[in-house]
Amino acid sequence: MRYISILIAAIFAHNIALRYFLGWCPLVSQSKKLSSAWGMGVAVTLVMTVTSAVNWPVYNYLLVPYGLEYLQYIAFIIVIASTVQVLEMVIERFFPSLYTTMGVFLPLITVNCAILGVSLFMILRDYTLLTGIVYALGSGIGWSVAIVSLASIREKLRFADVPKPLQGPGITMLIAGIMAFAFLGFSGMVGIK
Amino acid sequence: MNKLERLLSEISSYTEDHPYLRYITEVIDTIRSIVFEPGVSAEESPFLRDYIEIKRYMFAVVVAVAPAALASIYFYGWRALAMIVVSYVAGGIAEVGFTLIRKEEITEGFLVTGILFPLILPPNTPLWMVAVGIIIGVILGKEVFGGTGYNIFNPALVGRVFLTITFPVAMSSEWLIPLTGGWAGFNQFSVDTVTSATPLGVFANAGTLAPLRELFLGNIPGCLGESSALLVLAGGIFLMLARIIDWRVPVSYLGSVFLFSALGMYLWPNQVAPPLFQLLAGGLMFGAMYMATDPVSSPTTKEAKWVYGVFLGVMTVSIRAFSGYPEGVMFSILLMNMFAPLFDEMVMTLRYGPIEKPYK
Amino acid sequence: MKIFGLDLQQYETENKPNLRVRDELETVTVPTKGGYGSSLSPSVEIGDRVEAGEIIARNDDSISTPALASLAGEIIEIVELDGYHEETGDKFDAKVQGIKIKVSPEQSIKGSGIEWEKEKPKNLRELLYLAGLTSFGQTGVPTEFNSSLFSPAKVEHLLVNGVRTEPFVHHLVDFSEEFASYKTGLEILARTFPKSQIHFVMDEKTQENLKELSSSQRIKVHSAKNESYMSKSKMLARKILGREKLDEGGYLLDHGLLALPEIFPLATYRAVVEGVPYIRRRISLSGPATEDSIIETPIGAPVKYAIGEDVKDNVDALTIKGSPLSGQKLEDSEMPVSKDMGSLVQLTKPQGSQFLAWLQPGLRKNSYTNAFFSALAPHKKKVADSGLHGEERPCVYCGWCSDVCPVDILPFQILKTHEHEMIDEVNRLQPQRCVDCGLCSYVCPSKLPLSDTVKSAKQEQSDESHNYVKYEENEKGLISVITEEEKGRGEESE
Amino acid sequence: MSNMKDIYTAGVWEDNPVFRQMLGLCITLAITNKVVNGVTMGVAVFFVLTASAFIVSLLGESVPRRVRIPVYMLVIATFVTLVYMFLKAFFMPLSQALGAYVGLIITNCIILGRLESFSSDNSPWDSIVDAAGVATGFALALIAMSVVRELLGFGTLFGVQVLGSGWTQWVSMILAPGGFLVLGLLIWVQRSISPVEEG
Repeated sequence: MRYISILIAAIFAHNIALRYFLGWCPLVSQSKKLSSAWGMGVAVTLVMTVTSAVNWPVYNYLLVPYGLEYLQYIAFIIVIASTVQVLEMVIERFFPSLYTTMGVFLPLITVNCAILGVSLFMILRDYTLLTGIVYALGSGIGWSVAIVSLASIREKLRFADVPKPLQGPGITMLIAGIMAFAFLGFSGMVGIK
Repeated sequence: MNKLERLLSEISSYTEDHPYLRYITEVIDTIRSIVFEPGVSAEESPFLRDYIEIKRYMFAVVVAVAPAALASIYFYGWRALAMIVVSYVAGGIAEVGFTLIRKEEITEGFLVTGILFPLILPPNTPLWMVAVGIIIGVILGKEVFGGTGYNIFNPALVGRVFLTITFPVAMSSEWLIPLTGGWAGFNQFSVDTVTSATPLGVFANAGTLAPLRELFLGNIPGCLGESSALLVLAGGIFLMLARIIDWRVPVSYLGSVFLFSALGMYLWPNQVAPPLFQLLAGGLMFGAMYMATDPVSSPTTKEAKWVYGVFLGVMTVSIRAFSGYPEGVMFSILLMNMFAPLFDEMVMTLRYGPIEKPYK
Repeated sequence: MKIFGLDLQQYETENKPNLRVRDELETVTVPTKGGYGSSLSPSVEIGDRVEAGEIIARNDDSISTPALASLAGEIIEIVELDGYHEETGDKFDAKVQGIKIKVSPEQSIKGSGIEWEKEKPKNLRELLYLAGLTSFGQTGVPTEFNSSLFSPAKVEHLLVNGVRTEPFVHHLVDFSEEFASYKTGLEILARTFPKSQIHFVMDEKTQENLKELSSSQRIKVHSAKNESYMSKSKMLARKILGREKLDEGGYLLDHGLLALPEIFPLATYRAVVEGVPYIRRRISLSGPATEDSIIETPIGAPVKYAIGEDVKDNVDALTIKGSPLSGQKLEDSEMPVSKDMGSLVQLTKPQGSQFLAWLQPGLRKNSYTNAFFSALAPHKKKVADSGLHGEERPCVYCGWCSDVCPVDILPFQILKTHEHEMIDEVNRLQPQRCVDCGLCSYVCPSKLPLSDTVKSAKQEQSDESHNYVKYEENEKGLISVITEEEKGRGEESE
Repeated sequence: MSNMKDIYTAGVWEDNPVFRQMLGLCITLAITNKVVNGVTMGVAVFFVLTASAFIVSLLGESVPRRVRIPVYMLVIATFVTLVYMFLKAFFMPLSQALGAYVGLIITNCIILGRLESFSSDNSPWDSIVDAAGVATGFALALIAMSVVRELLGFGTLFGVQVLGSGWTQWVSMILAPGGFLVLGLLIWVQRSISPVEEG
């Protein structure tokens, strides 16, 4: 039950994109097309889950015992960069069809702050390994929900007559604002801890 | 009548060439087209056209909510009317101003937003907040997307949710007890009997239920137009019969609320209210009939409408039961507005297959 | 008739229209093309004397059907005619010429009847070709001549479309009077295409006295719902062939179906049994601005003459070729009547602007919605006119256009994607399914040009698709690329 | 010298990282509910960006292409760690307010983007000016956003009551949605003043 509530909380009430503003650079740039939004969403969910599964032991068994917590940023960023590299190679080797649809998004993910953010939140909130992974999975799904719905809205907006200065990023931020309003309805729904 | 028509066209042709007044030509032309339907013949097939048009389409909604609006005056005094007037004036200025700056045609969508917005506000909302809300709703909820027909979200709900989050104290902590008997609110300007919660709030805090009969007839505190489920239902049925709104959305929405609250009541008896109470209390009926059915912001394909309605029900029941807000209708509709294009796209993919080559 | 709850009853006439024959003409201008086929050059010269029914333009190398003189007389002029390929919408772009004949007082018809029961199918087809009848249908009637892109062997189903469900359009055949000849006509067709199944489709209302037809083994009688789009051959073809095939697009004959108009069996009977070639045309004339009638006139008579002086006094009328839901405006009333001109509808134009029209009660029975409060104003006069009743506005996604669409497409989405030139997305939405019923534009509250856009999207798509590039051009004009082998298969053994 | 000025002003206005390039959004959105936070973050990013631009331009071509990004990220992460420790030591409340977002400067694409596109093949002096311009633009964007949000949200600036005590606080402005809306509106304003060129 605890895992389910954390999962739901991470998707809705504590949506990583709409509540904590993470991963917005790719959200703005990759949400022009629905097809690429799906690819990006799947890729981010995957990388987020895998990196938090690696980062947790790295932090708790490598950094904490030697009092090196202040090196967490450096450690995490190395883990993320190498995980993405490994994941890319694995997918290319064993799932070539998946690679053709998703491969292009993987390198973009290294600089996605949502990935680093999830690992940092995981440490800040003292999750166990399993809750950390569930939280990362939920955050990934939540981020995907945001990018996919944003992309479908932007596809519909191609027909709309948006004022010129607002086209593109401007209107995306306003939509995000209204989306964030809607997501506030979930506040207080389920605890994140 | 011919005199009036001639006068309007004279004014219009005068302002057209005037250095300053030419900006308001659009307004004059709009007035002219509202007052006189131009007798234009169809130039391409079909040569027979239905008599329905957007003005009538929108006006039917106003007619349908009129009983609920009158009831709000009866329950809460003439202040309710003042709120409606403020909403129309402030929103109208925002709408016309925006379209004039963008040099576009003024469209009729505001006719509906202007009356629906005050009806989903608490009766004691300060008038300046009504103005702020409708301006935000019209500009950020509609005009930035290009005006009527392009908005992704329901403009009235954008304004309402903005107010709810921005002014939580004013919007959700004090409610008025409606007047009943005799001429009730028709005799006075405002009501000052204050209570702390709506039936849904009472249930969330204390777990007690309001009597269904009162909920149905309207003798309970709540938002202006939401109090009487009976009148809202009547207006909604009229709209469904007139085909202005699609019956699928209200049916699937109300049905799924009924179903999921029955299920939820069985699983979490302390948090989920019983189905009939859920259906009649709060803004559900109003939302299901007038808000969720807004054609622009809801899905257009039939299959997507069913999915949309079912999701709306799930969201509403879970927000009401588990979140910090006692009422979840407006949040869930706004939330599902966000997914409406996705549902439509998925239905199209199922029906016609994926796009072979994505656009460049 | 009812269309998805849309009551178009007021557009129908209860009275049987009179048949009026218009014959007193001084000149006729016979177009060298009518219906399917390329434009022909006259094979006669100015000053020649022609008989009624004599071939005056013919080219067996191009895809075409001969043009026949409709009245006897002297050729006096050869003129260029405008507006013909627009009407048929096909790809034969050449200018159509008109052969002007000065009618002489003595009339006789060239031709004679034959014993059709014993005739070979091939000869019957030749007879139809020479009688000028093979330009009917979407791609012409296949014969051993180049009257169609297809060979006669391709015809598996022959559909005679006797459905008249569109507003204001009458049956051209009076089934109570002409039933015997009509039945014989169908039987001749069964013999002309011996390997194919003949389907005869009628609307529910008029099929009463046709039960006798189904006694014949070769002829299958169907009935269609009284809904406007059911008069479209493509719609009926979906019923006979199954819809999946037709959603792929292409001509009906690609799927083995030859669809012919209601008048065809009767004309066949006249040509084969009575020996009268196809030189006269029946036109249904109706609408609120005129008196309902069926007009029979020689081909080539000016439309103005065919209509006569029937426009009611002091009415500003709009004349439409075809149905008011999918037809075209008649631009020029001097235009000669062509072989395929089936109906003319005269609608009144809206009279001036109306004060607060959108607020007035008065249910229009023909409206898709019920938002008119008719009970409040029973005295309100309801007229069918050609008015738009509103102004163009942005789409509000009401979904009515897809609700009324008989073939499950999303006209509003096609309009939007087409406007923004997203070709792949337009094609994904399958505009080729459209049957041109025009109902989407009819119900649109925003008065958007839906039907027109879907039509042009369909056209653009078919231009790309390979089904439509079966013919090539050479110096003789447009010729078919049917292989000799295919032609050979057209020979049936007796 | 005018060249230097151009590089600098381009970063501040025409190529403003937030309003034009849509970079560094996470931080912009997350911490701008108070002007103090905006200023602090602006200074922190200024420091990290100029310092790492300097180092990277010194490294220049000597770094192999394949490991460039990880090396840059290490450089940035080092400076961010410095900032993080500095804040924790001297400004504890601020450090708590900014939370994990200080760490997220590492993945701030402004910095990486600048290093990648400019500093790696320009002289140290040019790189610092460019970095300073971009960082100033970023800081100004942060301050603009935080001024609007704090003013409406609390009625205050730097914690000082500005709009009078009767001001009804616009709570949504300090929450997530307000951040998005204000950013969207500021983008609208900025792009209306100097429109985006086609192409």
